[in-house]
Amino acid sequence: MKDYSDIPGTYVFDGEHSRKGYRLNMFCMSLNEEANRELFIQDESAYLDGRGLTPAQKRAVLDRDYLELLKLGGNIYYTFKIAMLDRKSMQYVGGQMSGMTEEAFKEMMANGGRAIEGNRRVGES
Amino acid sequence: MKDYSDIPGTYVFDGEHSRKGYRLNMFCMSLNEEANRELFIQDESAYLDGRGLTPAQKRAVLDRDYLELLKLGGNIYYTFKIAMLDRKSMQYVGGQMSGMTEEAFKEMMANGGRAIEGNRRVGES
Amino acid sequence: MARIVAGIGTSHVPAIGAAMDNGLTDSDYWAPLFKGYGPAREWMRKTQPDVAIIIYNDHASAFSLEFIPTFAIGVADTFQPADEGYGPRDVPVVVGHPALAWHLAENLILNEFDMTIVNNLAVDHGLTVPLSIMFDQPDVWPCRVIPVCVNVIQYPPPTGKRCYDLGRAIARIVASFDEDLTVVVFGTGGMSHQLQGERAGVINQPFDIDFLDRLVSDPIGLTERPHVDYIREAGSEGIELVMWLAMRGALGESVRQVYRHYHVPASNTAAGLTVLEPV
Amino acid sequence: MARIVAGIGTSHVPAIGAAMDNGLTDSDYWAPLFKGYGPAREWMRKTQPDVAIIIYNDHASAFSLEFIPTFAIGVADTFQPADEGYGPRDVPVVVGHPALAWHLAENLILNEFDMTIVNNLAVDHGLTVPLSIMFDQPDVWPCRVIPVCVNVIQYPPPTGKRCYDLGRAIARIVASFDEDLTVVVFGTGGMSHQLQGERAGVINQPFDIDFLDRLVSDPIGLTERPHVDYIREAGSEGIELVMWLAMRGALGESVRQVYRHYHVPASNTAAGLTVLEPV
Ligand SMILES: [Fe+3]
Ligand SMILES: [Fe+3]
Repeated sequence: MKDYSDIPGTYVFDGEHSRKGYRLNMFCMSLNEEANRELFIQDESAYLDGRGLTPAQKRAVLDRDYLELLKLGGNIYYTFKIAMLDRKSMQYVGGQMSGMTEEAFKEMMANGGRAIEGNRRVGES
Repeated sequence: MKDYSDIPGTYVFDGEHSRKGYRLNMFCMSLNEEANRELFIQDESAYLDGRGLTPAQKRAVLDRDYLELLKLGGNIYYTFKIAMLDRKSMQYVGGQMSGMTEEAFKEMMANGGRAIEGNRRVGES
Repeated sequence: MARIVAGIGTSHVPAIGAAMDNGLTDSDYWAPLFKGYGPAREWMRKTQPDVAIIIYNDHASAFSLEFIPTFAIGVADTFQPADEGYGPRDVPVVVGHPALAWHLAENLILNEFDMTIVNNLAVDHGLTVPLSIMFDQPDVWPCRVIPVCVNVIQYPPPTGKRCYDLGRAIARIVASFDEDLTVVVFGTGGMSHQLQGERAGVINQPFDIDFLDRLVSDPIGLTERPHVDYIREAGSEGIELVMWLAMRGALGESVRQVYRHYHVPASNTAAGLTVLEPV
Repeated sequence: MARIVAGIGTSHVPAIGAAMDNGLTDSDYWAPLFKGYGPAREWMRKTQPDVAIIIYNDHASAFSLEFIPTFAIGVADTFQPADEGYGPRDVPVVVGHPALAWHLAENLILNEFDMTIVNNLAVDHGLTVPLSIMFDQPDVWPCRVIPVCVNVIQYPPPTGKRCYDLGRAIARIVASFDEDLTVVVFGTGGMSHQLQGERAGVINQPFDIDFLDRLVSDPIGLTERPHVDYIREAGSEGIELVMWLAMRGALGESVRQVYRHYHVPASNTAAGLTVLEPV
C-alpha cells in the first residue's frame, strides 16, 4: 500500500510500474526515430515482435487501447508517441482513457477541466 | 590556479581538461566496439578524420604519444584503449609517459612503485 | 561576477509551442493565453539576460528508461531540438555556456549534489517551449542556455525541498563565477494537469493560485509538500511544479512578483507564468 | 528484513582479472597476491550472502563523456560484462535484484540522493574483478548483485563524506526492505596508484596502511579528507578510495576487521583487501 494508492484513475509510474512496462515503453521510445516510425507503420505486428512485449501489451498497442497500456506498465509520455503517429491529440487520448469523446473532453477542458472535487480519493463522493 | 595545480606530472581530468579532450576521448570510446576497432586498424588516419580531433590530437594518436595525448585533453582510461589495440600494457604506457622503458617501469613497480617522497609538489626536493 | 537577476516560472505545454510553430496564436482558442504572455515578453526584452539556466524535464526524448538521471546538467556548446515523435521543432539551436555550466557542475558535485554531467543532450519541449514563450520567434535565441534536467517522469522525482536547495546552491555558485554575466533562472512544467488514466484532465485552480502566491511569500512552506499531495491535488503531471521550487531557491529569501498570468486550458493543462525578481 | 552482514574493500585492477582469466595466478608475479585472497574467499564461502551491493566505478565502458552520472544504480534483471576494448571478460553474467534495487533507488531519491537509475548497464572490471577476487571462478555468481556506479574519472568525484553518507542511507534502506536477505557491501578501487603522466607508478604504502587502519577506527576522520589529498598522496587514480567510504558508511559505527591483505604491485597499483563486519 503506497500513500498514492487511493488516488482514483491514476497510475503512478513508480519502480513496480516501470519494471512491468520497461519493454513496452522502450518500444515506444524507438518511435523517436523517423526510420523506426516508418518500419512500424509498414508492419506494426512484425515491428513489435522480438521486442519483449507481453502478448497483452502487443494487443493493446495494436488496439490503441491507451488505458490498457497504462495498466500494463505504460507511461503516458511513452505511449503518447503511438498517438502522435496516428496524428491523435492528447485530448483524444485523455478522452479515450476516461470514456469520453475527444469533443466532450475538449469541452470539459474549456470549461476549466475535470473538477478536483470528488476526484481526490477513491470512494470520495 | 586550482588546489591540485602544484602536483607534478599529473593531469587532473577536470572540466577544463574534459572540454579540451572531448572529441579525442570520444574517438577512443568508439574503440569499445569490435567493428570500429577493425575499421581503425584498416586505416587509422581515415578513421580519425571527421571526428573533430585537432590536427595535434590526430598526430598524437597516430604517434601513440601518450603523454602528448594527456596534454591535449586525453584521459588515460580512454587513451589506453588505443594501447589495448596495440597489445601494449599499462606498464608500457606508464613507462612511455614517464620516460622509462617498460622493463624499467615494471622493475620500479616490483620494488614498491615510484616513491611518493619528492613527488608531492612541484619543486619539492 | 555573475548574478541572478530574475526567475521565471512557466508551464511548458507542447501545444503552446505547436500553436506558435503553426501560426495559431491569434485563434480564439489561443489568443487569451498569448495575450497574457505579452507583458512578460516585453519585460524580457528589457532585461536582456546573458544566460538562462533552465530547470526543465525531459519527456522520453533525450533520456529513456535505460537511463534516468535525477539531476542532469548540460555542459555542451550547443543543444539540438529533439525529435519527440513527429520531427524536431523548427526553432533555433540552443547555444550553451560551457564555462559556467562546468563551473556549476563541478561545484554542485563538491557541494553534495549528485549531478549527471551531459555533453550530448537533445532538448525537447520542456526546454524549448519556455524559450518560445519568453522570446517569441527570433532567428537565434538571444541568450546562452544552461539546461538543468530534472527527472519528474519516473517516480519519485526529487523532493521539493531538494529542488529548492539545488536552486540555492546554483545561486551561490553563479555568484562565484568570475565573469560579469546576468543570469535568469527558469522553473518550468506544471501547473495542475493530469495526462493519464480515468482522471485525465483534472485541473485545480485554487491549488495553482495558492502555489503562485506562496512561491512569493512562503516558499519554505511549499518545500514541505510531499509528492502525494501534488499528485492528488494537482494531477500526476502537476508534480512538475517541484522544478519551480528550484527556480525560487535561486532567488534568495525575498522576491517581488513582476508579472503573473494564469489561463485554463492549454491543451490538457493549466498554464501559469510568473516573473520574480530578488529584492 | 534484509540486513547488511559485512563490508569488503578491494582493489579492482583489471590485470588481476586477466591473471585469473589466463590461468596465471600461480606465477611468481601473481602468487603472493592470490595467496592472500585465500582466507577472504574462505570467509565468503561461509558467509554466503544473498545479495552483494557493489560500489564501483565504470572506466569508459558503459558510460562515456556523453553522460557522466555521479551516482548510478542498476535496477535491471541482468548485467552483461562490458567490452572494454579487447572483448568482454569470459565471466558469468551478473544477475541483479531489481526489487531491492528499486527499493533502494526510490528511497535514496526521497532521501535527497540524486541517483541515476539505470536499466541497461554493461559492467566492467570495476565490478567483475571484485567478484572474481571474492568468488574465484564459478559457473554462475553465487549471489545477486546490485551495481552502484560512482563517477571517479571525471573530476570531481563525489566527496568522501558524500559517499559515506550514501552508505549510511543504503544501510537504513536495506533494513527497511521486507524480505529476509543477507547483504554484503563492496567498496572497490584504489589503493594508491597513478596511471597517467610523468608521475605514473606512484605508490604510497604508509598512506594505504593508514587508510586501512582508519577505515576501522576513524572513518569519520577519513571523510574529511579533501580530493586534493587523495590525488597528491595516493595518486590521481587513488581517489577511487572514496568508494570504500560508501561501504564503510553502510556498516554502522563500529566494525571488526575479519581479514586484511595488502600487496604491491598488481600491475601499476597497490592492491588492498579488507573484510569488515559490523559489531
Ligand atoms: Fe512537462
Ligand atoms: Fe578503477
